[in-house]
Amino acid sequence: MGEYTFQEIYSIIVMQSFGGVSLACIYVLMGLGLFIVFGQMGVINMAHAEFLVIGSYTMCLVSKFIAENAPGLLNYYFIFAIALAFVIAFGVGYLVEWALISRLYSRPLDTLLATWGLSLVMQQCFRTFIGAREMSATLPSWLMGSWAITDTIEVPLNGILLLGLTIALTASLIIFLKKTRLGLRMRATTQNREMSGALGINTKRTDRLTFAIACGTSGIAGAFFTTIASTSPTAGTAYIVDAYLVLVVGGLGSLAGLFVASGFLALLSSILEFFMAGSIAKVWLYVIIFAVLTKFTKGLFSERIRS
Amino acid sequence: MTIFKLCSNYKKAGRSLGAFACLAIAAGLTSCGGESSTTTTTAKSEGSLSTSGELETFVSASVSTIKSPAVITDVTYKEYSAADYPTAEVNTTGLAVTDTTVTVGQLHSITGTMAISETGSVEAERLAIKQINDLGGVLGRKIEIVQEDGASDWPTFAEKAKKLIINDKVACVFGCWTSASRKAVLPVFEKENNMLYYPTFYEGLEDSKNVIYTGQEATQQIIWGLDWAYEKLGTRTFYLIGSDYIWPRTSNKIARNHIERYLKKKDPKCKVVGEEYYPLGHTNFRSLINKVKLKKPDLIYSVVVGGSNVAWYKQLKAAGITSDKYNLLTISTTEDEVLGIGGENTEGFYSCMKYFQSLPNENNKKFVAAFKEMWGEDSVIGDVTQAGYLGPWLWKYTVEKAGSFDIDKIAAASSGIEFANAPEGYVKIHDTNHHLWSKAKIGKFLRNGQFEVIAESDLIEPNPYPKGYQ
Amino acid sequence: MSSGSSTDYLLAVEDLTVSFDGFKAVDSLTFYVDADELRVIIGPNGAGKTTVLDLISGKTAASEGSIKFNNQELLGKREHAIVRAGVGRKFQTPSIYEDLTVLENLEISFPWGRTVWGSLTFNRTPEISDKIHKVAEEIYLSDKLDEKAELLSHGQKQWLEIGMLLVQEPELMLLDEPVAGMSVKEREATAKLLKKVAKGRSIIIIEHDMEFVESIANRVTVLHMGKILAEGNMAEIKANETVKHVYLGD
Amino acid sequence: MKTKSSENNAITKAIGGKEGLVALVVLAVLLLVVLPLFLSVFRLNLTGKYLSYAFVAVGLVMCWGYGGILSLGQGLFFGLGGYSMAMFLKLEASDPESTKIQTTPGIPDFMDWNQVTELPTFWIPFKSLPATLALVVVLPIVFSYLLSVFYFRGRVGPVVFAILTQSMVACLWYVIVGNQGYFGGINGMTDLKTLAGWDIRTEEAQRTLYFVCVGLLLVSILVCRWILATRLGRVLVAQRDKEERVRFSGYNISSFRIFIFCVAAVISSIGGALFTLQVGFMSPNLIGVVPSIDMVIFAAVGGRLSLYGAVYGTLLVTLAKSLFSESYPNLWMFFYGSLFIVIVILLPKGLAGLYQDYLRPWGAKLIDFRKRRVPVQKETVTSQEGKA
Repeated sequence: MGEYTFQEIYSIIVMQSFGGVSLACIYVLMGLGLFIVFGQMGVINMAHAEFLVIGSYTMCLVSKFIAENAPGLLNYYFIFAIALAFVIAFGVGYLVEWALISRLYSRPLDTLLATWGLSLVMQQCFRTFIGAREMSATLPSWLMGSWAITDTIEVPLNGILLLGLTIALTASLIIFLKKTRLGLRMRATTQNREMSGALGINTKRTDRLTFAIACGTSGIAGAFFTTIASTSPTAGTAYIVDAYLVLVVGGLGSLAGLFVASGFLALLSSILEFFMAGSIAKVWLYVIIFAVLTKFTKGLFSERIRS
Repeated sequence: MTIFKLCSNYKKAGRSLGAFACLAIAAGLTSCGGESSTTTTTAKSEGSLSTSGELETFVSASVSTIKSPAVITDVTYKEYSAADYPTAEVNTTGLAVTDTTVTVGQLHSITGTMAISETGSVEAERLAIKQINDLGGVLGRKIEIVQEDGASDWPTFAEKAKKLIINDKVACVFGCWTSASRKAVLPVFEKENNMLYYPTFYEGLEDSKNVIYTGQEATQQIIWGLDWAYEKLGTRTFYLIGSDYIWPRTSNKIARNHIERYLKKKDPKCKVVGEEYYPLGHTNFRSLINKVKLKKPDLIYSVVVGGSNVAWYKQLKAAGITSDKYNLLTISTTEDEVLGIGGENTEGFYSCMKYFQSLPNENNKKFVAAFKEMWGEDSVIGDVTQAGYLGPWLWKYTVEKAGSFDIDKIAAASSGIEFANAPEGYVKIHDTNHHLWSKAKIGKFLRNGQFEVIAESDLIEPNPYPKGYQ
Repeated sequence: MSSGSSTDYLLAVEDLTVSFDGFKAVDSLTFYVDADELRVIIGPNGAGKTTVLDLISGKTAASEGSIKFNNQELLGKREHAIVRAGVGRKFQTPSIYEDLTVLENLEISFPWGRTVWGSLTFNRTPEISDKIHKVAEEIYLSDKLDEKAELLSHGQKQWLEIGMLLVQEPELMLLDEPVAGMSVKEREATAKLLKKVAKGRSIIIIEHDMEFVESIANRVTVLHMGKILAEGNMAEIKANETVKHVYLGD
Repeated sequence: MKTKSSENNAITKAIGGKEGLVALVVLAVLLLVVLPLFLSVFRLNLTGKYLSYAFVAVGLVMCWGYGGILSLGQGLFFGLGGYSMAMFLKLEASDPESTKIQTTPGIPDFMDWNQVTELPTFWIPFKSLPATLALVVVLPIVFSYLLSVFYFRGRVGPVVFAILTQSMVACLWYVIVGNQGYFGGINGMTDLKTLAGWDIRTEEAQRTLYFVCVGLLLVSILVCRWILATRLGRVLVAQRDKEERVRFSGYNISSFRIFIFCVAAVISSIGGALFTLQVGFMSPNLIGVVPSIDMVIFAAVGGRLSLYGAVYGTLLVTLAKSLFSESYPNLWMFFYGSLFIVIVILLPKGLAGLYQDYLRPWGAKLIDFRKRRVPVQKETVTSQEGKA
């Protein structure tokens, strides 16, 4: 890049790395819900992405509602919308577990099929009840634009928010799993159902809550996505592949793995996308992942357990 | 400066002498005169003429244009009665035509990813058909619709097209949106010999006997728009960005050719500093934006399509690429997309289309009113939607000119068909290909998701196989 | 030390060590098994008995050491390779194909046509069915050949699995608690069976039930915390104080 | 003499007793006699198109149902076959005569639009029909081998592998979309006209192709049944249910998995080629993530352990799909989605399950299967059941 000054290249590198960070955040957010449902419960939820979309729609609709009825609140609705996104996704998740998943724990691959059907139904629901058109949330004014660190380095504000929220969400999730009674119950149940049952843990209920919370988390994640992308009935299909791939690369059931994988994928795609065009970059990203996985078939973070 | 441009325009007009009808030259000359007087050279001062009702006409000699005829032969309200046109005569090929009705097909995606974009066309076509029926239908026959869902899936499009033509024997089909779906059904229409009215602006490189292209082919949208940017925005370096499929790629190919072969002649500084494509539905443009920042183009030329748009504009805004620092000209973002993107993210950029909902002419005001009455107040109307609305009317006029529903007769009669009070203004089917003469317009994105129309061309000749741009 | 050495033992395990993230399940273990020997490994839970079998049969990879079988190194070989070298393995809980009949169970273990192509072209020659019937005889199941394996009693399942090993004609059989959950009669029968099949091959058995051990073992190894505590014939072991303390004691 | 007997043996094995024969005959009669009699060529052609999906479903029954390897990426192999055939047809369709309007006549139109000025080398084999047909079989073998060998050797878990295959098909999609000049991008390869001079768009052609399609389908089903009837079939099921045991019976499981994965791949690829021939074009949307999952659904609806069921499943689902979408364009996704849920919850064994649990006991009263050893409603290798 002869024709550019060091200054320019330096600032591009900074901005590019920040772009990478935000992408990593997105991967993490996509993966968190799966990490619980798939990594912990072993349930393959093909409708996972639709729960993300639920979150996004909640955000959009709330912002639309506020914009029409109480424009004054437009700067603050964000927090409320996120909470609501969690509640709604949680509720739907709870229902789904009760109606569908709970009957299929013994047959993981069947869950895959059923949840695929579910995702189709959910997509059509979005289309029929909310509309086929693209939607997006009007961001609070303080969220738009960028923060110019120097006159050449500009960092997107929503990127910063995304980072903050991701950290917050993950932290609270970890605390929840490690510290609270419910969290303890969950881990116990996922590790040894019979034993936990014997110890008087209501495993049915725990499963239901675990699944619902996972969905809620996805809901929040989805709400965040509105800050950077659009929402449409089929928006989910764009996420599903990457979401699972991140989890697999990380190693199932390893939160640390999820982060490393997210970082790894984000770094990779940022570099690739900078030096080649979009589609081809994507191809190389996948190819590299496949190559890596041939070496680590159990993911980067698979602990060696006694057979 | 002005003088220079004046002469250069004369030269160009002269050059086009051999090529185009004298009408065109006349138009060229007069408009040059008119134009040189209204030219404003500073990059960022477009007069907001649209408020005053009539538009600044910007003429570029790179495209052959004609002025729309002053006197319009309007055929809309001529009465036809089915009795004068016995079914046996008007329908010799066993189409679904009775003494009182004629059945047409409508083939769009109602489900799947494309449903978002195609809804508008469906609604517009239905509006047009309703209006035609209220005026007594076609050759005194009421139009009935068989609708099929392409489900955003190209094989399904082909399958449904076959069904409409073979099983339902429709008299013609209004439908398709993406190039892919058109390419999928094209062989069907050519083999079964039926007529498709295709509403989308598309890449050209095609001119089938069995298709009427009511949207603009690439050159009609691109070349004039680039010249406008060159003159009015004074842009010299261009960054071409598109979704990864044939229309954006072809469009950018034409754009690149125009910049490197024609604009360069005017000003050697003109060059393309980057050209990039991203998969449909791609939502992460951060790397691209950084590359743009590195190259600092005078104009970002965007052919990003569909859902990606939202991410694209939001991330531009977030990265501080706004209209006060950069110029962006798009040929792919209509009112429909802005609805999803949010006006605050696109404000101040430019779009080159042949139709904007805010067009000030009377026909359009009527059309918009009727559309909203039928489909609800909050519905928006984009370029393709309007093009969809043209289809049924053009078909009606063609059938009435041909005095027959037979496909071959229609195909023959199509050339020269006029639709005087089209919302976008006067349009006319070309004599030698199945595309429309139409006017390109430049619209400036407003915060409310509408456009301020700031420039208009004369009728641009459709040229699906542009010489020198291959 | 002698990982390169060649011995006249059938199986020579030397300095075998494996650790699961830090915890050494088997710790620099060294023992030898003669041809035609019937060796019993005993030891309290978590002593690493099963792990030893896992290591020999290639189910688990060792951290260091060497396992020589007929002077060929087994470490690093995949399970199927080790089996083909002549080592058969029976699991703690009977592991057979419930859906298949006894006959098919035995047949599928037959050492011919174990490659893709081989199994495509496999035909049940008279030779094979003779062999199968002979084995069925030995494991007291000749009248149940056409029964589905899932209908067998627990003990019979144990036998069937032993039978599946016999069909493979292994030089060394690794049996993990072959009489677990058997009635007294079945135990005796099994003991008889094992003594019979021990002719012409070596067997390593993990067992808790001391009477059974006494009834069959000609040499006993006591494992404790992944190390060898004592080795010798039953009498010696019984006499051994430490063994009494750590094992028989509790 | 001996070879002859072993051949007979193979055939009888493939047909699989009275019941197998019945199932075969029923399906054959339905596809070869009933449908052609009652369907218009248009519908028949549609059925043919659906049947080319059935190939994939049959492949999935082999590698998922019996081998326990769920692949969410069969579209990849369907695509390999489809595109190989499409590339051949495209080359034939774009002779210098009919492409003289292009800047470079004689190459496919989409290449011309993308400034590709000469035929890429990897296209050259597709100039010859024999080579193409060979590639339809060879390519999937090569790919499925390369894409599975390392993972199976590394003992990847079934779920992980499923997700990997899904990403693989996504990857292929990007390859095609990203290389518009070489593969036609999103639009795919359209306007395919003739196969070695034979116009595939005419009614007779479509009728003929339909019969070819059915013929090949039945053949591949029989081949699969033969495979399952051999010892390999038993090993397959064994390694699905008792991995360890099979290892300790001296089998190298990974090679068996690779083998069955390849088998499934080849069958799918053949289906793809037939699809291209019957539909007249190929597009990346047929080989994306979504269609690949649909194909799994077909197998599941038919019953993942029934080769015949796979065919019925495919026909049922695709039929439902086009019926619903014709009569309720706005609602069919509801029907379609709930269909899966209902099937999975109420009919885990799919249509074949229905047959086993209700039809066969009833049928058994009428006909007496003397040869049968295996109790009803047990899914074992020795009872690949068809539907009556």
